[in-house]
Amino acid sequence: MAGYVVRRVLGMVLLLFLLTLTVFFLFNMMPADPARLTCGKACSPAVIEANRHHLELDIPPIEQYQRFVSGIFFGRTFSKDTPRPIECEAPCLGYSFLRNTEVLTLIARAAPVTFWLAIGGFLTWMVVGLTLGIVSALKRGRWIDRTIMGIALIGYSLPSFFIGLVLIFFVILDWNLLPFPQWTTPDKDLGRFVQTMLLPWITIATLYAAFYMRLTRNQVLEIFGEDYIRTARAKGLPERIVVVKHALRAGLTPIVTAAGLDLAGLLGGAIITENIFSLPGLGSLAIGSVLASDLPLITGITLLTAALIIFANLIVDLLYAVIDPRVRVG
Amino acid sequence: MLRSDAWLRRALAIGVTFGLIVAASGGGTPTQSPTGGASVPPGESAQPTEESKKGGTIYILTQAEEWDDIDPQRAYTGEDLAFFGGTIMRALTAYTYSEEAVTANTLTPDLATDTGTANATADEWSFTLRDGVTWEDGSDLVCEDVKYGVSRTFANDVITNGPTYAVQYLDIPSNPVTEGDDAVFLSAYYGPYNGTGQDLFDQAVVCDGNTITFHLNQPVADFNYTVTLGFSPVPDPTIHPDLPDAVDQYTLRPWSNGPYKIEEYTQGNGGHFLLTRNENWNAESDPIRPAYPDRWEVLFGIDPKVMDQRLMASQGEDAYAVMYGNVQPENLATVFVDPETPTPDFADRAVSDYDPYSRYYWIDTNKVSNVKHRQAMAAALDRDAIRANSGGDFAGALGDGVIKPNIGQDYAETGMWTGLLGQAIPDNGDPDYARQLIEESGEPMPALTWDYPQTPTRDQEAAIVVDSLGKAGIQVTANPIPPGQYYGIVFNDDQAHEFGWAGWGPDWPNASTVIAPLFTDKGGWNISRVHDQDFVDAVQDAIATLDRAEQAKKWQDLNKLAMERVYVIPTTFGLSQVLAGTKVKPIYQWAPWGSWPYAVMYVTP
Amino acid sequence: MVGRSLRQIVWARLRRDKLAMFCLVVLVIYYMIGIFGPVIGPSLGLDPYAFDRAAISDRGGGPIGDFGGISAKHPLGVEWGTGRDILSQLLWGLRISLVVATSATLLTVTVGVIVGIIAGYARGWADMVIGRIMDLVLAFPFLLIILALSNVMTDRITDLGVPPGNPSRIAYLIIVISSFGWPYLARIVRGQVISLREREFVAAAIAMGSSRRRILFTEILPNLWAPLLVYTTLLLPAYVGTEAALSFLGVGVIPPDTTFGAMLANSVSYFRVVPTYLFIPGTILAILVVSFNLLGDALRDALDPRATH
Amino acid sequence: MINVEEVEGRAQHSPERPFLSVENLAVQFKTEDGIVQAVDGVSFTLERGKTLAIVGESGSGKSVTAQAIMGLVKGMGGIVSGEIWLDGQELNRLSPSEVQALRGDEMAMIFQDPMSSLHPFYRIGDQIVEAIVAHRKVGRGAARREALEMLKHVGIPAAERRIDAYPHQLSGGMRQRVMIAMALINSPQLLIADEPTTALDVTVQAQILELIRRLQGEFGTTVIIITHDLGVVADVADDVAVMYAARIVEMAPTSEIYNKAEMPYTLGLLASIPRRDRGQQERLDPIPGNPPSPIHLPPGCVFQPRCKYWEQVPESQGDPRTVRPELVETSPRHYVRCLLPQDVRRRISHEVLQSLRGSAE
Repeated sequence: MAGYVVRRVLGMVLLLFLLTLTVFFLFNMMPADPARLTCGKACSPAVIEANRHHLELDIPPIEQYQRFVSGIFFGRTFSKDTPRPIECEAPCLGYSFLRNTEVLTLIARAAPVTFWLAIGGFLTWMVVGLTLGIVSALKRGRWIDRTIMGIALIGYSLPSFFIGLVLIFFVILDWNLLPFPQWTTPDKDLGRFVQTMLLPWITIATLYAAFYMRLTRNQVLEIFGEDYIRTARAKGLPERIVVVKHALRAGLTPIVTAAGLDLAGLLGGAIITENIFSLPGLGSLAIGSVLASDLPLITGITLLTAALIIFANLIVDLLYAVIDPRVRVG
Repeated sequence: MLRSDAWLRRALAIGVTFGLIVAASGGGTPTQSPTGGASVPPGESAQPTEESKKGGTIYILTQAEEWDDIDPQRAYTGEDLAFFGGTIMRALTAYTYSEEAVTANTLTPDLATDTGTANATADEWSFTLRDGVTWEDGSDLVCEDVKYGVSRTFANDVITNGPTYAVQYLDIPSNPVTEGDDAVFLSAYYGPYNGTGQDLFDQAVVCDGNTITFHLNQPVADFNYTVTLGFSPVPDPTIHPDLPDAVDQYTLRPWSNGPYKIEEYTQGNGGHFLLTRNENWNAESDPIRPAYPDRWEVLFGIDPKVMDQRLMASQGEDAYAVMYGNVQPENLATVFVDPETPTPDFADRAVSDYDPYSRYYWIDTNKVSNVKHRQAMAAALDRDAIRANSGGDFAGALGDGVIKPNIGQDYAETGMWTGLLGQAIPDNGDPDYARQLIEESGEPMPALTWDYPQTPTRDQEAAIVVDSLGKAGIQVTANPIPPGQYYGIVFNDDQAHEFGWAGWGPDWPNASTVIAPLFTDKGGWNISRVHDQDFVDAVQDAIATLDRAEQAKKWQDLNKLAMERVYVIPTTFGLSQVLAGTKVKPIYQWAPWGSWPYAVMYVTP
Repeated sequence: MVGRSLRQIVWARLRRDKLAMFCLVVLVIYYMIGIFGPVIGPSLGLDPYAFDRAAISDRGGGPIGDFGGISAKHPLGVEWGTGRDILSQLLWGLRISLVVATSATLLTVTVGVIVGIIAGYARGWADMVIGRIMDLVLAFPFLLIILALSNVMTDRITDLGVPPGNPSRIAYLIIVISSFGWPYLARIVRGQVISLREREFVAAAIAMGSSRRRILFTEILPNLWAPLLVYTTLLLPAYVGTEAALSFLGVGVIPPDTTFGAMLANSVSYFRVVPTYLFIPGTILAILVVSFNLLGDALRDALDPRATH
Repeated sequence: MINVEEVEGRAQHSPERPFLSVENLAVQFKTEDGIVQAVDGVSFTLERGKTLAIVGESGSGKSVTAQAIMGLVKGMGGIVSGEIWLDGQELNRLSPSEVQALRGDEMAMIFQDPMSSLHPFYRIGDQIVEAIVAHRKVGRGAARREALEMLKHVGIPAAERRIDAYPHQLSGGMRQRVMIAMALINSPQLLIADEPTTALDVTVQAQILELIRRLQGEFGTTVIIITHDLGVVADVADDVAVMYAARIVEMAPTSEIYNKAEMPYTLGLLASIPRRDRGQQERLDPIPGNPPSPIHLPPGCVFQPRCKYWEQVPESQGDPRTVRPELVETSPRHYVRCLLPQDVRRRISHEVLQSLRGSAE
């Protein structure tokens, strides 16, 4: 087990390294000239040069990369040789000169929104997805199964932005059931928080729930076809034990692991949903940074979200090992 | 939000509004009719007493997620300056608060006791500060603070984005370009932080008691307008040790010398900017700011569609809110009967008026060097479709140059569409004549790419450009660019294409702030890459002309010349529509910045 | 499972599945329209680029008439601000959506199969390296990357000689979509190959000393067609959706051309006033994707060996 | 001993029944492709302590028959008709919970693939203990000791260590021994072994069969062995029932089957028995074609399409393409389902068996 864990962790570290490298150099191909962007109307080549220097764009990319990475661990100081140096403590994901703020601060500001969006959506879809999935598996072939699967199919066929827009059109504009989404934290104004998040949650949940219904259904059917379930029955075990102890443990793991990854992905920011409901989450931040070609910010967000997924991957693998001895031993 | 209208405002903020506006007489040419906004004439509405106006909070809804720049020397976005100027950032001179554009554009003393006095040659200007002006900590605002503020403009390694008229006009030699970091600085004076060349600056800007004197390197007849821009005071750290000039201070919380001070500033969608009364502001020292509301609260990151909905509903707080931006196209028909008249429901809270900007297409005169080719492009363009696409009558009038009628005397019709290009050209373009012009050019028309900051509306505008020029056999490819990156890209010679979208407004009511920036390198907004020495000389000559009427004539001619050579293709003289809650007054577009008259606004019970 | 060959049985089952057949028909129609619509369209007076100034009002540029200006001339109404015909835009847009989705799918499958086979067959370090690359690719927030790189990459593609403008942009879409899609498929193929290569017939083939390539293409590939077929059928609708989402976010084709995603994105501004802008493209898109998925499912069930006795 | 009623006839209830008596058992599955008749009118009886081998190709319905007896078919959505009398109890009428109580206790089953039949996530010891506590009030400690005993008994070396192993850590033979241990742990009256050796290699096969036979002796268990390979049953079974297309086509004492089989299909099976002196690959397959699809059975004799001899059926017997033969007693305790006249059958039988011996020498 220990050896396995070590292997996976090392794997993750390697991956993270590759990640930073790729991201960093990918985005060094960005078209806009960040120096020019920070330079307003009265912009002379001299000033652009100056800004390029103080954005540290005038040093070779490999060195920029080194500074970036060391910044993550030891922090760094920007525009050192200007009269107003900017301190950025570790972990320093960079400094957005367009917004005069540390990237980490910006991310920290947006993170809660995405967090609530993700968690709410996650719970909704897990509950709905699993229950309906199991139901339709047990009722396989009956009309209820067909209905549920029909809904699921449509649910995951529709593009999420279309679902979101339709929801806005009817619920907010046409029926005036909810006010326009206006972000607030649950502690400040719970009522408005729920009113704001309801549709985003539904939008996200629709997509995933549909997927999880199908996954769960297939899993259940799959597992009940397994020989060892037949064995368990042949042993004369009560059906309850057969289902709970034998079927569930084996059947649920793929679902749990998938859920882990999806949640991680979502925590990285639901670009489209946040966009549609104008929620100030990581997704919106990401889009904003792309539009303003705020290089440090884009890099920071990409790294963070990707790291989240890689980390979730690790957790999931370890989880597998805990559950399935074949992974763990021999 | 790439494709959301929301980005329109952002694009304007980043692009167009590097120029500030001062509109003179509301125009009055056949192509457009002046509209004094939809506010209720003073006579009809029962005027509340001064006392009853006091108190309350005015909310400002904006789609921006933070200020572009809040630093007195860096702020350069029209609406922002109007707001800061009315609340926390006083200058030597200011504009008058009036519904009438003419009156509004006349200068009035602010920090200074008068609107400044020039010597005979107009290359030396002095202003005397009022007594009793204080900073928010109660300490006196002194001449050195104004001087220190101006000096910061020269530190162009840290003070970026801001207006640089101080560098252009003050009598300090520009930087002898040498090796190394020196090349960074525009002037021989490196600004207060570095300090190099401090003596030169001290000679150019002299404080004598309460009187500050500026020595200029050329005659500037309207320098007292210039000082409204980037000349605001900043506490001189040597005199105000507890009012430091630090990065986070001036990017997030500059010190106030106006009736309000910054209580809280959180950026981003959901963030807000809260102003509360500055107890140390002394009303006697401020003749132009009645400072009615107790608080101003700016709410950031509000989706324009949502903004419209909230203001149209005008419930709760929203009744005390004004919009920072424009009414979205889909709601125009709901709010207005026509560009002059709001619908009854919005009679006393919607305004439609000419904004300060001329929209135009720049043409890289190096890439499209043949003037006939440029004329062909102008002739072929379906300007009528473009206007319709951006809102028809609500989008404003078709433009005939870069100088906009509401600037006043500097405007004259260029006749661009009535024969200047050889023959009259209909609003929807004349492909045949365009082909003819290409014939005459003797060269094949090059294939073109049209750069534009992407919004859904402008995606359709792109379609119009491609289609209408295509009718004249000019092959165009549209190249959408994320609004935030737009000017970064089109100013980069390697990445800019043949022509593209742009907009510009003057910095004060003098076309020197239009023609010079747009068509000379020194001006800094020369996307058309015009390198014509004669033209540069003519501009210099015009700037130096002290007789305003004569100067106006020269601007008119240069405007006409630029159009004849088609440095740019003017599209529309923009009209913009704004909306306020039911309980905010007064409602009109304040000409100087094409903004709300923040300083005089109040809430009704 | 006896008597008839797998193919026969699959086809027999599909034919019995009314819904699947219906979807098949729908899809054929879609493709027909996608292919021939723009060819026949003009003769019917359809032109997605023609502006109809008469169809929009001078007061804000909105369409004149109800439901986005639906009229004999414009059966589905006109675009806000330009008066371009919605029906025509849909026809032309469908073609682009289908081109992108279909070619992206083919590209993905090709790459995925090749890489998957190599990984599964080679094992050892090659497998390891490929595995890591897949992890990396799968970890990326692909929407963000696609957005961030769209301009620069499109230019690169243009530099490679692809015509500038939409051709390059479509190429970019196809490339990026598939370059983030192949790992999933590669994993499936890899798994299949690994299990297949253990089976006797491969062992036998190796024993008989046949070359690696022969084994790959004559022994292993033929056994992959069933899972591939299903995956492909399910990949297509996914990609139609992705393309729409990307255009919705502003990546992808630009005017005068358009796609479902772009039209829906534009609808956002107006659908409170003109709901048809949202519902017409939305419904048409939904039908397309749902049909694909239904067919894919039917195919999966039909190919499911467990369902056969 | 064996006593078969007319298959299509009603089963009459005698007060004292044999230990196991299956009467007119039929199983149907509904599938997308239509109704599958997996078992059709199977009847046989089996005395306590004896061994019956059910032989047939895969899909012939032999496994389904076994699972029907175990009461596992209903769980799989099958429809079971007919009667299954075990020790005086009719199982088909019992409630699911009652059958469940019998399963693993009165009757136990060993499956074909020990790898997939053992739960991969649990230690083998625990899986056996589970079987014990499911039926008896025993402390876990005791149960574990019992399990260990049984593991030793089925000949698992170093059982003390192996008891905590996971299935994937054991060899195929070991796993099958574990399965057997699990099956016998509650000393069931009836043990059904469904292809217990097919998944194992030849040497192990012998061991496992030997083990089963030994244990049967010790516990006096009644055994049904299901296999597709007549070879393995030779020295294990007392009687052999050959199934084809959901039906029993021939049934007789083992020696009778080996020496006097009459049904052409059985002869085919005999011919396909691998011999030590024949290599795997050159094992000849004298039965041309494939078994019929269970959905569309031939209207007449289900074996006719593959039968070399059907032309030899005289008119009087009826056309094998339309007439379904019945199971008839051709000699004492030897039942055959075939339209060929007895003399013809015996002649064919003689020739085939001769040729086989011939090729054996």
